[in-house]
Amino acid sequence: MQNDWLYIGLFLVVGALIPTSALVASWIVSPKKPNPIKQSTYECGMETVGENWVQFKAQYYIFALVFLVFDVETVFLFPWAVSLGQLSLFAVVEGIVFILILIAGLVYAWRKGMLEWV
Amino acid sequence: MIPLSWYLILSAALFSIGLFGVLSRRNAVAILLGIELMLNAVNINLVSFWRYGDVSMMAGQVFAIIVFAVAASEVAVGLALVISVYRRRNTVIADEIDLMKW
Amino acid sequence: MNFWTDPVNFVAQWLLGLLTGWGMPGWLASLLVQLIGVVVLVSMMMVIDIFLVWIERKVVARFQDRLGPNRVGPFGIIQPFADIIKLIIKEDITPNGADKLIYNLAPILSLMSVLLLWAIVPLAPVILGVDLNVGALYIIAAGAIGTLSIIMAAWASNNKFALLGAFRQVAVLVSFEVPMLATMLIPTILAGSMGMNEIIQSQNVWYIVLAPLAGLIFMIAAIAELGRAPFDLNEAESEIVAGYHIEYTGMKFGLFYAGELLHAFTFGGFWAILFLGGYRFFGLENLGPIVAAAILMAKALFGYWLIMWVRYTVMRIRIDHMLAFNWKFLTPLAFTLLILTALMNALLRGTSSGVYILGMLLTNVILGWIIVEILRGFSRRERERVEGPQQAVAHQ
Amino acid sequence: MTFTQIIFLITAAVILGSALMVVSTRNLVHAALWLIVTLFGVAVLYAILNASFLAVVQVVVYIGAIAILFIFAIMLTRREMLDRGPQLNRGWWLNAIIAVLTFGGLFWMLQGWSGFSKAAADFPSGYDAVGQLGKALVSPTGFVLPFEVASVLLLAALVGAVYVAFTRK
Repeated sequence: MQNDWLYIGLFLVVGALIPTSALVASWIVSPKKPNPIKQSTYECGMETVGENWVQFKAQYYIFALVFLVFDVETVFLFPWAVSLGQLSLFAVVEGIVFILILIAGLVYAWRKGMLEWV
Repeated sequence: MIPLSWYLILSAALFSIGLFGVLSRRNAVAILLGIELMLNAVNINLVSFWRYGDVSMMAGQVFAIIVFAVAASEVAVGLALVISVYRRRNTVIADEIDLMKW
Repeated sequence: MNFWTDPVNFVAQWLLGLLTGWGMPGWLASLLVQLIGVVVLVSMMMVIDIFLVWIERKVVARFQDRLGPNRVGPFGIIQPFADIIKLIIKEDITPNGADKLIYNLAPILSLMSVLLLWAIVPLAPVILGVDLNVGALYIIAAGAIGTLSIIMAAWASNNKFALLGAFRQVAVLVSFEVPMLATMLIPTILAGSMGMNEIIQSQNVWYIVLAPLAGLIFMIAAIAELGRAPFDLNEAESEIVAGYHIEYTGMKFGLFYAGELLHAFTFGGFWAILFLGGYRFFGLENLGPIVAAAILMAKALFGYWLIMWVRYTVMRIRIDHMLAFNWKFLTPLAFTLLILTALMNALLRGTSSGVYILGMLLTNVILGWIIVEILRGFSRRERERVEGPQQAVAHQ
Repeated sequence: MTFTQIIFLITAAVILGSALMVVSTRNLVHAALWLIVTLFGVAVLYAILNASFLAVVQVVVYIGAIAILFIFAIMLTRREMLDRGPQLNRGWWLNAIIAVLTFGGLFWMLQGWSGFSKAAADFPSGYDAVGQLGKALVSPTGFVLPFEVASVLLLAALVGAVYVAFTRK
């Protein structure tokens, strides 16, 4: 089992090295003539006003929040799904209750109008 | 192979670093970052006890999973509180959020 | 063991013998052999990636009644190489105020997250890569690194539009991850394993027959995960210029682009593995591992072609519609399907395979029918709300 | 020193170094990114411990969801993030002493324990950790109650967080 992860570790290293080598090759070959206009922030030709900070909608955060809860709960279902074939009907129902509690959260969010993009 | 002590020392060190972060940072979000470190230290302990004990007892892994759930809930509620406070008081510095002191 | 039935092991054994013959310690030799295998696989993916550029441009052109690249080489097949040379020799601009390290790290992570997926792809019964027993979750884990690279790219390039694009894109990515996870659970339930190879091995009947709705939802979620049309909010040119990689030029942009193309192809491949039987094709895979790998690649190309078809046919959806579509339609549907599949699986466990298949298929068909009815009622109400009741009647 | 031990030591160094950066760096986005490095290191530890499922879940949940939520929250409260003023409390050196004492205390306590330098036993043949975990999670003699309670906890967290963060003005 450990060898599996060793292989993935090698994949990680090689997968990082190949894009890096492409960047390095490009860095060696490409011209470097910076000037202030070229390096300015791209905003469709307008002067950049202020810094990189805009007031974001909290809605993005809400969706990330709902996602976090769903992500964690769905991940927990994977071991249940793997051993489902050897489980009794009672255990299957346990898992379904788990999913129903999850859906209750979705219904709550829906009823509160959080899933609307205001 | 690796003795159990290595994992325990590592997790103790990680826990202490997280504790330092929780106690010293002024920004409320940074305090939550410190709490995440501490929870991870706990998880390392749980998983290594599972591995070094009887592997047919799944208690270690199950509790690590429960800790994941706790961490997720803690982050969800904690950050929601921080954002709510930020909207009302316009600050996330923990010292300045002192309405409850009196 | 000969070359034809098991080429990878054959070459690996030969190399291992050669290296240990030179007096190398065993563990180092096997590590080196594994490393060579990884390098070969990753380079192969990069070569395929290069040709994907050509395929994509050719196919788009055909969809839009054009010719596509046809000047450089026969059928323009050398075109992507010309593109790469152009990308490499272009000047690389780092904008003012960029966070240099993160700015450079983001495109690397973006491509790496896609390449990592190929570690668990079983190309043939004997060419497994690594048969991880948590394969399905591994796909999501690699995707998490991709999401991270988007945020890093946008934040580091110090641009308002990039940050806006990234926020939108990440909101979409994380939202559609939920139905994707839920539909990945269905092949897991049917196969009783998360390992990719076991999922393929247990598909005596393709899961697209047992769970057609799950296949459909997975495909939709995959298209959204890829950030392609109709879910291409990150590139909404008229609104936010080009999304999170607006400040990237030259090879760094090229890495994002290559990552996106390879990601589409890879998801075509995973769709084929989870629902179309992977390398299996009516016993043809037994001819040899090379044939099996070719079957998988052909199926992955088919999935990729479907993704392209949708991309160049359907127009972009507004972000509120998209998120509503996910949270109010796709996610409840996916979970309902999951509950029904788990129940049917438990109830039909002892029966013959014919009854099992029929039961699963019927469940899907009935659920699909109910969904279509609900949608029809919903759209009728919406139409009445917008146009008034009389016109709505006239429409029918 | 074996190969696994070298990997462990490198991982441990990365975890501790990045954890130090999390608690000390001024820029909060950088702190969150360092936290991701730490979390990834912990995932590698789980892989070394042969807990494949937890390693993957660590990446999916922590890096894919929790870290993203942190970065979103940091950007939402960003006006305070312009690194003005001290990032640490005035008495931070006292806290550092407390942290070091905690570590020392834990170390001293663990050292006296008999199982401290135990070695891991091999897995029994045909051992399937994920399947075992699934059975343990839903069997009535196992952990079915914590499993269901976890889902109720997450539901409560969702409701609470939504209620707190989502107030229409």
